[in-house]
Amino acid sequence: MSSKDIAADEFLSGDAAAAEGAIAVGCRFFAGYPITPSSEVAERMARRLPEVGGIFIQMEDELSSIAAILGGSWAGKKSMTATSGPGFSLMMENYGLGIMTETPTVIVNVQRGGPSTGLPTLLGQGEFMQARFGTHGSLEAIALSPESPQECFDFAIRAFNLAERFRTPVILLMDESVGHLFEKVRIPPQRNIEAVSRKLPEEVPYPPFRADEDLVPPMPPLGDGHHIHVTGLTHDDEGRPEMTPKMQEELMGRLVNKIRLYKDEIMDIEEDGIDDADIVVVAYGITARSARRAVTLAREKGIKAGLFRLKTVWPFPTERLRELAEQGKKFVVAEVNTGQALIMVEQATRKDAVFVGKYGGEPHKPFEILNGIEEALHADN
Amino acid sequence: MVTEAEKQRLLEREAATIPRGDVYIVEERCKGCGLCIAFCPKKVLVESDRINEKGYHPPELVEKPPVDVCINCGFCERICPDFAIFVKEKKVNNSEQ
Amino acid sequence: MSRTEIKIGGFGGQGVILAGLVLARALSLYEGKQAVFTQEYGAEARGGSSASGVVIDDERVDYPYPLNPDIMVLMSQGAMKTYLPLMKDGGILIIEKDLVRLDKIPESVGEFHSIPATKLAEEVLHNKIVTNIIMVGFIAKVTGVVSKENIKRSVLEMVPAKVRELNDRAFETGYNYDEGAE
Amino acid sequence: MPIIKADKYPLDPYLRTERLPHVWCPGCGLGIVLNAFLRAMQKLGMDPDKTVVVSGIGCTGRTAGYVKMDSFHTTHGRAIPFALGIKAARPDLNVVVFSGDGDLFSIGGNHIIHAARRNIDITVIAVNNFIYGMTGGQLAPTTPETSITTTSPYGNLESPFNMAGLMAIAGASYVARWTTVHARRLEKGLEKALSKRGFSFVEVMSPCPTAFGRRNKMKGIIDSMMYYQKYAIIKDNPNPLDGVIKPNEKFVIGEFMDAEDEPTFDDKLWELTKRDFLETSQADRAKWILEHRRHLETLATLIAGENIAPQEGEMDE
Repeated sequence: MSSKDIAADEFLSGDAAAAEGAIAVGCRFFAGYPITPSSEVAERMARRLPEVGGIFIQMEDELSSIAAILGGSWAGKKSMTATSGPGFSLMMENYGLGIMTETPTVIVNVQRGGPSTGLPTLLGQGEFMQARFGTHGSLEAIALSPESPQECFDFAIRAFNLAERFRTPVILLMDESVGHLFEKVRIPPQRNIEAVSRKLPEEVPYPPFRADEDLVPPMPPLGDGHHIHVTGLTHDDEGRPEMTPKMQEELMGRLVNKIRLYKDEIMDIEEDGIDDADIVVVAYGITARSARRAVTLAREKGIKAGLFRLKTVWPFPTERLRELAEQGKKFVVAEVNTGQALIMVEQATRKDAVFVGKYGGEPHKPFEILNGIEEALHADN
Repeated sequence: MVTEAEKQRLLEREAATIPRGDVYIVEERCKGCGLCIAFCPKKVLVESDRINEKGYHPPELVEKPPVDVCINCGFCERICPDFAIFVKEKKVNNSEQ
Repeated sequence: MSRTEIKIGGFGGQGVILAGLVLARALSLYEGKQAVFTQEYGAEARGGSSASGVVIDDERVDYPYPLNPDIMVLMSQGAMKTYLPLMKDGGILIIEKDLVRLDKIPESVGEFHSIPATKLAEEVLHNKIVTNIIMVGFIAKVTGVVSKENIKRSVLEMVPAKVRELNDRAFETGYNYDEGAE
Repeated sequence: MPIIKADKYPLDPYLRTERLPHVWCPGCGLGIVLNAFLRAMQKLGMDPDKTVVVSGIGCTGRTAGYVKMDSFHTTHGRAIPFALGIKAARPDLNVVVFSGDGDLFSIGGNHIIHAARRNIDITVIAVNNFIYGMTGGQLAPTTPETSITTTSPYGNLESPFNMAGLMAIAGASYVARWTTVHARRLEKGLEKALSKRGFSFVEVMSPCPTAFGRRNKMKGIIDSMMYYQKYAIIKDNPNPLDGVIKPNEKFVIGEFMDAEDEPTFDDKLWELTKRDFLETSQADRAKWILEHRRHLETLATLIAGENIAPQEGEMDE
């Protein structure tokens, strides 16, 4: 019996776990450029991919890294890159190409403090909005935010499955703390890993952008006589450039709706002690772990607080938060930036939230969020 | 050594097999750039008075004697940027010349 | 065991990261605990400040960083200044005897231990690189936070095969160090 | 004898004919380059089903849209890494990058030198028209000194890249430069580039009568094309350092590099996935890697100009 047939426990960093998750779900192509704090993803891939018959390439920069994985994906491989802040900014243009050309791929961003070079080795969560609105134009994004190495592993698998299911790039939005901390990761036997693969067309030639009823087109492989044309220009379902307002409406409508219509299938939220809570703490990534402690401390003090954790940060659970607001609950938002999820929470709940932000460098101490909870308790709204 | 008689025979054979071409055009693709006309080594093409649907003057063959004829060299089809003009070999013999 | 926090502080090159990692790994994989390992380091690859944290719990560890360490291991004067004030009252303090100068053991310290790990590495094992593993052996012995068998397994699995024997001896040197002997 | 009207062109099977006429201006050399490329493919019997064309952005970038093959019109400057991704993942496919000088050497400059250095087995057809055509005639990294463009209205102050020389030095296995006037040699050069294993690069100097010629004393389409006939000198095995192009001076065309076939970057990547290679000793792996890159030796002889004359000793029996 090979080791793949039985579950194995490994003590891994979040970065390494993300790489292992990708390999477990069938990622066989990685192109990346070293950048702290994501380099361990690339290092793990460099060692592991050849062992499983996969290709690792260290590219000359992040612009080429993402271009290469888009090419790798069209060439039929499940493909991934990993980067951090400045590199993520450099990838934004071709992230847009990936959206426009409906190319399944996974982009790992291990967030650090920014803007610019900022805090290369230290925590930030400043790309919450960039993950959603970072590239130009109209789109719906999918981004997952793990809080532990186990989730880095599990969410890497899910990120690929969503990418392949919806034919779109998916962002695994990690942060330095989660990327660098080590914890036990249970790696299930290979047969227990659910791996989704892109739909393939049944006819040859098949137009590369002719969608099924679910709005997702089957993806023709290269070299099989499909003679596909793929362009970043606005195009018809054959891939022919057609730069008209009408085609833009049609194409964007489908690209956006193929995500929006399946929002409930994509969204994954952890609600812990929300039902009876007066105060709801919204957090994601490492901050959720501080928030969980803060909620426990609040409960010990008799304050009914609960944790609303965004395991998927995009699409955003606007409806659910509005429902909770309508029940009269108050909100605290904790994140390592100057207020990004805050904007979404306040828009969803239509009321002010108590914001517990940090500019970056270190995660929240639990008492900092506890203070926020107490402040919310005494606020008027 | 090649004898004079042999030389003559060779020359005759060569004359008999000088390739001749027919010139074809996909007229609606022509943008009237004139490159085929300018670069034809035998100068068999001229701009026509006709205009195609895009408003360009496609080339036509020189008609007025004395003119050279298309030798099927294929340069026009290589220099044409528009996949419009091409030649095909026409087999001829001496008596037709 | 409820939440227990361990902090190991020193300077880059002393191997405090690996020391924390082998400890957390042993607890997590072989002792059935939930354990998180975290690290702090400066920008310099060598010589800057360096620290690792281990948080252990029976249930899922929420906040993963040590807040008030129950066990504090200090291997440099710099680390002493930074981390000693964070120690939990009644906790266990372990120092590198020759590198940490402590005028007076704070009253809040519940238990105090010291070991000249660097000197032992140089004089007994003739290799400074195993200072951290000597320290790991000593931590295991004096705190009892992890069984000897499990921590040794973790150490030997984490080091390259060719230095396994050296690390084994280093571990035993630390584990068997007799504080009272000097 | 009238000109015969046709509704099909011999290369039509390789073209998305429904998209013709193409967007390129009358007299633009791009169609000539595409024509030569398709002829070379035809001559070599290359299977269009197994050939992928990748383009960047710009006039040349539109090429991908006209070939009846799997084709990608990517983002500005990123055709090379996109193509590299395809080739690395599917080494069985022929991957051809068709793009312009600005796309490949300005915004994409970093990628092309690294692709050449790695010796990935792709063919790059770089059309050099001295200008940014699609955006209206701005300065390019190839614009000759003193030329007038919309962003160098007083004459270009910068020195252009010697693209062919740069590629030869960076590590390309095959480098040639031809012009659209040298259509037959261009076709042959492309045949050679396409059949070459490793990174092959063909620079094609091609007129842009609309955005360059007009402002630079080339009165019209024919003038723009005649420039290449007037100034090009064909050389055998030229020194890559002699690939510099100066305004209204003779310039060298020919094959600047033709290194021996050897395992390419994609070959090496796949070799690495083989268990026996992974399990061999590091020393053996190192030996294998080093054995398979002799580019520098070829380059040295080219630069020394000794490549044509037989080396001393070779004459002896």
